[in-house]
Parts: sequence; structure tokens; C-alpha cells
Amino acid sequence: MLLSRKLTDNISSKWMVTCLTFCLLLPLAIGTGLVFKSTPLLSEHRLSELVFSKDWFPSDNRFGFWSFIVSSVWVTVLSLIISIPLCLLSAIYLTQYAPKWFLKFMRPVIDILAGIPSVVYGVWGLLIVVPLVGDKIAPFFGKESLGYSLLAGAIVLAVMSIPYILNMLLEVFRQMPVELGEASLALGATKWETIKHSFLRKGSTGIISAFGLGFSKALGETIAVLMVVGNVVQIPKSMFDSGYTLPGLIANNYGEMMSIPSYDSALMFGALLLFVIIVIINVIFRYIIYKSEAL
Amino acid sequence: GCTGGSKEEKNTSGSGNTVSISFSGAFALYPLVQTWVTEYNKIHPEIRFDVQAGGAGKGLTDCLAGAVDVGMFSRELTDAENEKGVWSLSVCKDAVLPTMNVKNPLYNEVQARGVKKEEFKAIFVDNSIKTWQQLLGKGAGADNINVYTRADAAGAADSWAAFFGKKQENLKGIGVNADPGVADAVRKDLKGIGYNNTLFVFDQKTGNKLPGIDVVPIDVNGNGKIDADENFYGNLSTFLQAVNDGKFPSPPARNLYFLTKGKTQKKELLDFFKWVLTDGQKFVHVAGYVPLSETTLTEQVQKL
Amino acid sequence: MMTFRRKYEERFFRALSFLFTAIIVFVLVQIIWTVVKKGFPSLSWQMITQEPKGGFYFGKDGGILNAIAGSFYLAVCSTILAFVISLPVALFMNIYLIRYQRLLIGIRFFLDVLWGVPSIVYGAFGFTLLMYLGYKNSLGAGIITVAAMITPIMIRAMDEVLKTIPIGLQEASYALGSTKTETAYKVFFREALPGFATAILLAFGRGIGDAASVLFTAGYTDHIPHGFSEPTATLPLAIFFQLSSPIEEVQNRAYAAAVILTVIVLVLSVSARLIKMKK
Amino acid sequence: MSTQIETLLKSNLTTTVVHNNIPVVEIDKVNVYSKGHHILKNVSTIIPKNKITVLLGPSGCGKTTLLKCLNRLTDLYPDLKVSGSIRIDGDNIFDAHKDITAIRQKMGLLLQRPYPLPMSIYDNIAYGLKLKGIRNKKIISAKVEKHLKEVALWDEVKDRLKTSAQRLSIGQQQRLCLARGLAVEPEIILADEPSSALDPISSRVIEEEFIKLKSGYTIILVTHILRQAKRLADNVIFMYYGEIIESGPAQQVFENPQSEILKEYLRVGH
Amino acid sequence: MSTQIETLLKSNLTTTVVHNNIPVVEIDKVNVYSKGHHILKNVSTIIPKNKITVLLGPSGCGKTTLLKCLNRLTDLYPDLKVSGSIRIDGDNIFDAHKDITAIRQKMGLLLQRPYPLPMSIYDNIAYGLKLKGIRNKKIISAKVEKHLKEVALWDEVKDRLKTSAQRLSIGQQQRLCLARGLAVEPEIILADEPSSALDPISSRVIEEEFIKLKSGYTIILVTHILRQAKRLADNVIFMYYGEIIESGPAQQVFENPQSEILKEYLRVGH
Ligand SMILES: Nc1ncnc2c1ncn2[C@@H]1O[C@H](COP(=O)(O)OP(=O)(O)OP(=O)(O)O)[C@@H](O)[C@H]1O
Ligand SMILES: Nc1ncnc2c1ncn2[C@@H]1O[C@H](COP(=O)(O)OP(=O)(O)OP(=O)(O)O)[C@@H](O)[C@H]1O
Ligand SMILES: [Mg+2]
Ligand SMILES: [Mg+2]
Ligand SMILES: O=P([O-])([O-])[O-]
Repeated sequence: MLLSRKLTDNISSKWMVTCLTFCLLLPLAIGTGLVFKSTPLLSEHRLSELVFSKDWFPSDNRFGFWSFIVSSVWVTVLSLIISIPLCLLSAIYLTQYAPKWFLKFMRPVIDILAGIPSVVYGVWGLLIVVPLVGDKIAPFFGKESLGYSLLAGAIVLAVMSIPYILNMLLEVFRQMPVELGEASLALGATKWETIKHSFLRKGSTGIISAFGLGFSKALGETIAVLMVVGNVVQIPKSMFDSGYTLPGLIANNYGEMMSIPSYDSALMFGALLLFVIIVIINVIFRYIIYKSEAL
Repeated sequence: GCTGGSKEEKNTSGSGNTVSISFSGAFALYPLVQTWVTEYNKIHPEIRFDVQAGGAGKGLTDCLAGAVDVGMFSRELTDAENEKGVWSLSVCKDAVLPTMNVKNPLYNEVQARGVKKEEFKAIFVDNSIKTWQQLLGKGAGADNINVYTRADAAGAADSWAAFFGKKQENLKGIGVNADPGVADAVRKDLKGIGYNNTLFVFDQKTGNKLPGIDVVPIDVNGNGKIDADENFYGNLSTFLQAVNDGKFPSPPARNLYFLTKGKTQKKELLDFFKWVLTDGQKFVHVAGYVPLSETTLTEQVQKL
Repeated sequence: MMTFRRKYEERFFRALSFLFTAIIVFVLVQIIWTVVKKGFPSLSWQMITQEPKGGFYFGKDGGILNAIAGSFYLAVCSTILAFVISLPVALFMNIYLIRYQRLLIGIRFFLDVLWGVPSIVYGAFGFTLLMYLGYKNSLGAGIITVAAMITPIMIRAMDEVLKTIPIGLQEASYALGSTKTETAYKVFFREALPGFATAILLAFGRGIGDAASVLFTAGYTDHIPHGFSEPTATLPLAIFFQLSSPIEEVQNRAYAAAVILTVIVLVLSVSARLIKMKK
Repeated sequence: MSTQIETLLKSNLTTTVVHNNIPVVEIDKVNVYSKGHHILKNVSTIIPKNKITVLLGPSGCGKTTLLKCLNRLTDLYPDLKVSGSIRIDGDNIFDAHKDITAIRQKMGLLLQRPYPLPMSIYDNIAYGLKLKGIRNKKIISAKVEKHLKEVALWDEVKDRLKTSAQRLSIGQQQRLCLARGLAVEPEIILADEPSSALDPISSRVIEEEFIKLKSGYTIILVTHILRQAKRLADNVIFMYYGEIIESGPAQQVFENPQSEILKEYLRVGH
Repeated sequence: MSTQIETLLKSNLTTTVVHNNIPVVEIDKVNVYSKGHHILKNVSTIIPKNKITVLLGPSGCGKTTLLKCLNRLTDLYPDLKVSGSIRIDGDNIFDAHKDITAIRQKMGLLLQRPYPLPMSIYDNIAYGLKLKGIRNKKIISAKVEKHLKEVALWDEVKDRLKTSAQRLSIGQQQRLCLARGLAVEPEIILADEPSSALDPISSRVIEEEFIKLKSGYTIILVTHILRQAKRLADNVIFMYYGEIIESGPAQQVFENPQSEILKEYLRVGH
């Protein structure tokens, strides 16, 4: 073998390992950093009190994160309930049923939406979604709402995560080997049956990870949500109530962290909570993926 | 006290390099600082200013972290903050105003009657007044008062809470992002009530009130109606005059500050501060703020 | 023969998927339309060719060239940086580690966690690091933060693409005596190229559109940065600040800035796809 | 309709199928192009019912493409342009409004490159059964066993029915796909080199299966093994560079080849 | 080393390779497991230099797995556990620190299922040449043409060399992959059913190619076509359910089969 080829192989694999190590160390570094930063708070308060109390009075040194956790989970889950069926079925439509030009037209549109800053989504939410929820959807369910609500946040979030989830799903379906389609269709399966039994199965890991990533993205999204969700520290009772998400808490108060003792530590603890939720969710999704791959 | 600045000056003037000064902080100060730096650049083109808004708190954090030279700040410093070694310079005043929707069916009643400080507290902090009926008595409808507050940590919110001796975290209501957010929310909600920085209530160019919202007059003397000398909300200049004269309570009127991490040694910066307190004050009024009184000004100049 | 149920199941899902696509298209087009409608009247040549002049923030002369250039530098540099890290990692996972499925599960887990870390946390983390190292807000700091944020996005998107490449292709390449590197860059890279374009665009979009991470690290300025150590303006922040202005003209300019951002992304997206088609 | 066939038969000189066979598939002037490349050139022929028609021809001559046309799998390739008509029991399958799924279920195509679906071995076969509406678990189990035995795969896989089908050896995959295709019981079987990856013993099992099936089904078989063709064929179609060169009853074609190329083909393949 | 071989030869009763052949590949007690499934059972044999060794056996008996072991492609499958040793020119390829790429370049494996690389037809062949360090465009062009002609594919593709190889017919893909594999000029050629998708005429071209190559190369060939085996084989190895049942010089194995199963195999395959 040529020496130069060997050398290239050697250098390139070293570089690969370096990059990988770096990527693996980063979450560890972030995690440790956050734990380190929140130790002052943890040494003053009991963990269970921080997580499960709903009293939030930083100046009185009372930090209860429960309302934020509940709101965050509400908004995220609601947004996924909206975006999962939308994205999955439209990815199917675009790749399997729609004419080619339509998919071609959609791709730049999706790219644009991935590039629009979240502030703009927030403004769109204020202009369209908040009144829609307040004036149409809430009365339809017999509820009263000002529109600044978990549902409004969830709708905005769902729309924001569409470009990410949809793009990944399109890629999953695009990579499906033609032969797989041929094999199933040749048996007399309808197109939908082919999709349902073969494509969804073959692409299951990709699809599940797209949703896992969508979940993370929704959970961590900050500015757009805080513009429409009402930011009231309370345990929401329905999706028409206002809520206050963890990222919103950090973004809104990050600047204030020097002014109240333990506040910076509390905000970092909020970030840590987010981080932990994301880790837990990913463990769950990884487990599902592992199970579905293990066939 | 310009010791140590001379060395830096030599460096910069010798090589003909520009000096850069960066700001970060309160939205309330952002437009005024923009005006100041543009005006100042006309006489000192060698200085490069970078100005960034982000809320009062961010200004403090950035400045303490050394990420910027100057923090723009729009409320009083707390003890905890003072302990961190911030040096502050007050540069002008403005005020936070309670607001309501002009199309509110009870608009005239509210304007004639005004709202007392305790009543505001009951609405914004204690949540003991929940409906317009509870506020105005029998004749009014039983509709809820929809309270809007700032979601982001803001000088405006803190100054409004300081009116009742409280903090931003004690304010109830739907949290909305940034000043225009609160203004828009009230503008859209007939039964809404909120508070805003001066420039989001009055049009800076015409001096008239911006469409859709109006001030909820404060019944300062608590006699149950708005007297002639309590009614200074007609236009921007009468209002600014009232703030200047102390007729409008403080807080919610407040000082706006420049912060540095310890007293700065940078000569160019000190020069700029001096200009702000002297020649720069003439732009304050134009931009919709209240200039500092003569005595405060001399006090501040002496700090430099 | 086809049973009744099968036939109608097919029709039902076809119709449903069409309906859902229509909803998505409607919402997407509406957002773009809202932005364009509000921003277009304020759009002018001046806006994209000039830096802000005195009074720009009160509705007078000037433009947002500072933010356009800043965003462009920031997004391009961080995308390149992220690509240089992502490509080897994604290829490494799917070629070198193919035998170690358990390890891969672990790595993907780490990457997913990284993906999920909110940009605000990246911003805060970057800021803390910056403080610790004693640097000021600057283009360089912004680039590093944004690159760290978009790298996992890119790797995971690339990984999804590479995972679907049949093992037979890898066998075929080795059977010819290719090294792993050659298999990676000559065979896998080619096969996955269209998918990579999407991954890069996705990451670029996130990089150019994210405000939370640059808010803490890149600073803001009315000038075009001339080096990595200078602060830089970015479009999302320009939009954010202008939206916070009391003056309506200035708020409308925020939409105009959003239109400009939209056009930049559109141009990139279309040209990337054109290049891909030529191939 | 019968007059139509009559004219068709006359119009096409090479089509000399024995008349007492009822045609089920009538292929009329089918052309397939791909970006200027003419893959099928004016192909017309008739496939008779309950017979085995063997499609012969050198590699790359268009056999697979023709079978894919019959099943309209050509739809999956955007750059293939197809013209002409193919009638199955009188229905033109290229009619835009035809229910293509029903047609495909009638015509089972056994692909040349076996492609197990991404499921277990068991489910690969159960899949086709479920498509036919069979839900009863017991019946499915029984049928899976039956069909796996038919293709002589049962013994090799019976203790790992629930493992992924994509781990099988190529020959095993081929037999699995065959079993899967037969499980849906199509009326017309299009088999594209169904024993190319099989050893002689397994091949024989498959051949016998085809002979058994003949009475109930119509079979089109592509094969490169001349001996197999001779053992199975009732009719033979010989293709060359996208054209049908010769066709007719097996005996006639094998014993009396007209064209030079077919003669050479028969000589070498022997 | 020769004593080592001597003992090996004695230790393994089934290995009766003619002594005057120099062995290049010595396979010693190779076992392959996959989750409890024993795929290769204690396989030991010797492949002599400059001969064609034909590997026979029913589908699923482990032929492909054995070839993949020789090339260490088993590394790609996490659930395969391989033990034993394979020596090529004396080097054990399972040594952890062996440069596997160099070994693979020495041993060209022609896969059973042809996989064109995602490039044009031309580049598929040029790829292998470039790996060998050939940079000169003219030489590459000439070699591409030469190798495509060797596998009788040149005429069919010469006017679309720059189009994607993945659009070729299966038989064309198989020939392309063959040409690609030969272009790297490995010392040992492992050919896994290289003509399974080919018509008799193309098959013959390939066979002649192998015979030509024999003098310079060592060839291991898997085939299901008994006539082809007889035409080509110098030595024969017969496998059954993961074991080597019989092996030896072609004549001896074909004319004097010992085991019942091989007798049956030869009878049916005829
Ligand atoms: N990666 C794998 N995991 C599990 N089992 C495998 C794997 N590869 C092959 N097998 C099993 O090992 C046995 C031998 O497979 P192999 O592919 O070697 O057969 P073969 O002799 O090449 O057959 P064919 O002639 O059909 O190609 C088969 O039973 C197959 O199912
Ligand atoms: N999708 C396609 N796009 C372009 N050309 C194609 C396509 N499919 C097939 N071809 C070309 O059409 C010709 C016929 O291909 P086909 O697969 O029908 O051959 P075949 O007779 O089945 O050969 P084999 O015996 O090798 O499988 C070949 O030259 C092939 O390259
Ligand atoms: Mg074919
Ligand atoms: Mg095999
Ligand atoms: O000036 P503020 O943005 O802090 O209200």
C-alpha cells in the first residue's frame, strides 16, 4: 500500500477521534459546569423542596421550581401532540404521493422557516395565535382565556419545530431503498400499506429520533414561547391557562442574576433542571430506539 | 481624576487608532444613548461606540463581567448590587406610567376618578381587587381587570413595583415580553391594565399620546378624584414637567444610570460622561426624557 | 381482490396526509406572508447598503448592513467550523464504530443531549467561559458558541443519512482494498451528499436565526466587524432591538430585516439545491 | 375482444402462440425510454393462461424492465418513459384510473434481487397473507410453515423465525422472497430469475413447485439456465437488445431456432 | 513454516490437497457464531497457489461467510463472533495489529450481491485504479476500457460511461463489479457466484477470463453451476451446514464422491 494513503488514513482517523472526543466532552463539561454553578443553592435548600415546591419568591430566598417544570412539560407535550401527526403525515405525502415539483418547492420553504429567528415566530404568535386561542378555540371549549396560554405556546412551538422534524423525516423517507418499495408493492400492497408496514418500520429509528429531537427543541425553545405563554408563576390547570417555562425563566432573569443573592445559582439550577429533563427524555427515546432496532 | 489615562491616550492618539467604548443594558436608555453617541461622534469621530440593549439586568451583568465598558441601568441599585463594586452615574430621569385601553367602557369614570396608590397595589400586588366593579363601585360591570406585567426582568417593572415598596416578582398578571408587548396587549384588551415606560405612552415626535392606550391617572392626594394639579398627562412636555417638579411620584419616576465596574480609568470614557452631564443634557428633553436638576448635575459631575 | 376496508384505508390516509400537508403549507406561507407584508414597505436599497446612521433608531436614515454582514460572517464561519468537526464525527460513527453498536448507542445519546441543550444555555455557558478567560463580547466568541450549538444538529442529521446506507456498499468498498478513510470520504460522502446539503442548511439556518446564544456572546455594534475580536451585530438581535422600539417605523424595519434574512436563507437554499442537481 | 386478439396475432409475425391458449396478458407496442436510451423497442406479445412462458435473453436486454412494466413498477422511476398498452384480462393497466394495487395483487412479481422486508422471517410471509385479509393467527402460522416448506427453507429457519430476515444468506433470501410472493396467491406469477442464487437441489424443489402451480396459475419466468428453461417452458420468448427476436412454443423455439444469436445462445448454454 | 503445514495437513483428514501446490491461504479451525447459531464449524483447509479452488455447497451452508472471513469483512457485523486463524502467506489476518487494508487489497472479494459504488460506471472502475496510485488519466481510461471489455460489458455501456452505475441491470451490475474487482489486480481472487445473474454467453466470457487469470493469481470461486465448476476447478471444497465435508483435486471429488449428500448434489446438478 502506498505510504501516503496509509498516512492519510492515520491522520484522518486521529482527527476523527479528536473531534468525537470533543463532542463527547462538551455535554459533560456543560453538565458539570451547571452542577458546579448550582451548588450554592443546593447547599442551602433541600433538593426535593427546590423541585416540588411552587413558592417562587427569590428576594425571600424561596425558590420552588415546580410550576416552571409543570408548564414546560405541558407546553412541550402539547406541541408534540400537534406536530407529530402533522409532520409524519405530511412527510409521507410529500415523498410518496405529491408530485415532484411540490417537494422541490417545499424544501426551500422549509429551509427559510428553519432560518427565521424565533423573535419573528413570537411576533406571529402574538398577532395570530394568541387572539385565535382567546377568541375562537377557548370559547369553543367553553373556557375563558386571554389567549396568553400554554396552548398558544404549544402552537407556536409546534410550528417552529416543523422545519426540523419535517426535514429529518423527509431525509428518512428519501433514503428508503427503491427495492423496498418494489418488494412490497409487487406483493399487491397498497401504497399506504407499503408505507405503514415497510417504510415506517425501516425508518422507525430515524422517525423516533426525529421526534426525540423535536421534543428537545421544543423544551429548550425560549424567546418565542415566552412571548405568548403568559409567564405567570402558577400550576396551570388547563391548556388555556398561562404558564411560565424554564427557558423563559432563564432568559427573562438572566440579566438580574447579580442582584439577588443565590439568584444566579438558582437560574443555573433551572438550566440544570432543563438539562436533566433532556437527559431523561433522551434515555427514554434511546431505549425505544434500541428496542425497535433489536428486532 | 484622570490618572493613568494619559498612557492610554498616548497609545491611541500616537498610532491614530480609534478607541472603542461598548454599552449594554436597559431598553429604556437605549434610544437616548444612541442619540448621545451620534452627537458625540460628530465632535469626537475617533471614538467607536457599540451599543446593545437587553434590559437593565443584562447591563449590570455584562458590565460586572467585563464584557462591556458601560452598563445602562434603569432602576435603583440594590444593596447586594452595590456590594459587588459597581460605580454608578445618574444621567437623566424618566417615569413608568400605568396604562389602560381608550375604548374601555369605563374610560371616562376612570379618568375622572383616578386610582389611588393602595388600589393599584390591590390590583397589581395583592390581587384583592379583581373586577372593575370592585374598583369603581356598583355601576361598573363585573368584568375582570386583566393585568399585564413585564415578563423580562426590567427596570420599568421594578420601578413600578417600587411604588408599593415591592419587587418585580411580586407583580401579578400576564407576563409579556418587553415594553411594546405590554403596550400592545393593553391596546388589544378592552379590560386590560398595565404599565409602560414614558416613550411607549407618548409619541416622542408629536408629544401626543400613542393611539389605543391612555394613562390611568394616579390619585396622588387620595381624595377620590383627579384634581387639576393631578392632571398633567395631556402631552409629553406637561408630563415631563410634572416629573421634573416632583408632582408625579417617584418611584415610579426614576433615575437612569450609567454603570461601570469600579470607577473607570479610561480617559475617553470620563470625557464622554462629562459631556453627557453638560452639553449632552440638551438632547435629553428632545429624546423624551427628563433632564436632571442643576443640583444633581453638579453632584454627578463632581463624582467624575 | 381488494377488500373495501383496504381501499378506504388507502384513500383515507392519502386524504389525511394531504390535509395535514395543506395545513402546514398554509401556516408556513402565512408566516412568510406576515413577515413580507409588514416588512416589504420598509424595505429599501439603503437598508442593505448602509450602516445605521445617527437617528436610525428613531426612524431616520441608515440601514442594517452591520447586522447583515455580521450575521453572514457569524453564520458562515460557524457553519464551516461545525462542518469541519461534524463530518469526521458522523463518518467515524458509521464506519469505524459500526461494529460497536452499544458504544454507538452511547454516543448518539450524548449527541442527542447536546442537541437538546437550549441555545440559551449555550449562550450562558459561552458567556461564563468568556468571563473566565477574560475575553470581551466579540465575533470570535459568537462564532465559537454558535458552532458549538449547531455541531450536534449537523452531526445528528448527517448520522441519520449515513445510517441508511446499506452495509453492502461498505463491503464493496473494503473488498477493493480501500482504507476506511477512502471508504468514508469517497464512497459514503458521495452517497450521502444530498442528505448532507440538507444537514448543512439546517444548521446554517439555526445559526443565522438564533438570538439567544449570541445575545450573551457576540455583543452588538453599529459597525461592520473587522476582526474576530470585535463585537458584531447580528440580524436576529437587530430585529429584536428594533421590535423593542416605541416607534412604529422602526418596528416595521424589524420586519424588513426579517425579510432580508429570509431572502438570504432562500438564496442559499436554492443555490445549494441547484449545485446538488448539477452533480 | 377476440377479434382484437386475432388481428394482433396477425399483425405480429413473431407471435406464434398456439391458438387454443387463452391469452391473459396482451402486450402491445410497449416502448420504454430512459433519457434517450431506448430500453424496450416496440415489444408486442401474448402470454397464454395456465402455461409457463420462459423469457430468455442476454443480460441487459430488457427482461426485468418488461416484467416491471407488467406490474407498473416503472412508476417508481421518474426517468423512465413508458408507452404502449398492456392488457390483463382485457384491462389496459396503463389507464390512469386503473386501481394499480388490485392489478399488482393479481400479478405477483418475484424480484430478481431478493429484498426481504425489514421484519422477521415469519412476518415477511405473514405480511402478504395479512394483505389478503387473513387475520386468524393459526391460519397464518400454518400457511407460513406451508410456504416455507414449499421453497425448502423451513428446516433452515424454523428455529429462528422471529429473527431479522435481512441476516439470511442470499440464497435463503431468494427462497424467502419466493415463498412470500407465492403466499399472496397471485393469478399471474412473474418470476425474475428465481433460482439464480440457489444450489441445484434447491433449484429443483423450486422447479417442481412451478410445475405444480402451472395448472392454477399463469407463469412468466426469466432464467439464464437453459436446462431449466427446457425443463419448464411451454412457450419461449427470446429477447435481444430490447426487442423480441423469436417467440413460440418451447419445442419449436429450442429445436428450430431462426436467428443466429439464438442458435449461438443455445449452443453455448448447453 | 513447511513443517507447520505438514502437521496441519496431517491433523486435518479432509484436507487432501495435492502436496506440490504451494499454499497461500491456510485456514485453521475457523468458527463463526451468531447469537447461538453456529455458522462455520471448525473449518480448516488450505488453498493452493495459482489454482482455481471451487467452493460448492447448498445455499446457506456458509460459503459467503467463509469468504468474508478471509477478507475480515466479518468485522462489520457486531453479532458475529469469529475464532481460529487464517494465514495468508504465513501472516495471521486475525492478528489485531495487522493492516487489514493491505490484506484486503491483496485479496479481491467479488461480492455475491453486486453493489455498484455511488458513482458513474467509469468512476466505479477508475476508483480501484486510483487506490493503486495510478493518476495518469490516459492510463486510467485505457484500463477502464480494457477491464470492461474483459467482462463483455464495454459494448453495452460505452456510450454512457458517465451515467450512474446504479441504473444498470442486475447482470450488468454484476459484470461491472467483476471488472472493478479485477482492476485492482489482487493476488487472490475470491469470487462469490460471479456469474449467477449472467446469461450463458456472458458466463462463458467470464469463465475464460478466470482461466486466463489462473496463471498469475490464486482463485477461490463459489458457484452453483456444476458444469461451470467442472470446467474450471483444479480443487474442490464441498461444504454442508457450516462444515467442510469433502475436499481435494477436482477429478477425485467429482468422480469419487464419498458422502451421500455430495453424490446427490452431483446427480441432481448434472
Ligand atoms: N450476519 C449474520 N448474522 C446471523 N446469521 C448469519 C449472518 N450471515 C449469515 N448468517 C447465517 O449463516 C448461514 C450461512 O450464510 P452464508 O451467507 O455464508 O451462506 P451461503 O453458503 O453463502 O449461502 P448462499 O448460497 O445462499 O449465498 C445462513 O444460515 C445465514 O442465515
Ligand atoms: N431505471 C433505469 N434507468 C436507466 N436505464 C435503465 C434503467 N433500468 C434499466 N436500464 C437499462 O435498460 C437495459 C435493460 O435493463 P434490464 O434490467 O431490463 O435488463 P435485464 O434483461 O433484466 O438484464 P439482467 O439479465 O442483467 O437482469 C439495461 O441496459 C439497463 O442499463
Ligand atoms: Mg434483470
Ligand atoms: Mg452466499
Ligand atoms: O429599561 P428596561 O428594559 O430595563 O425596562
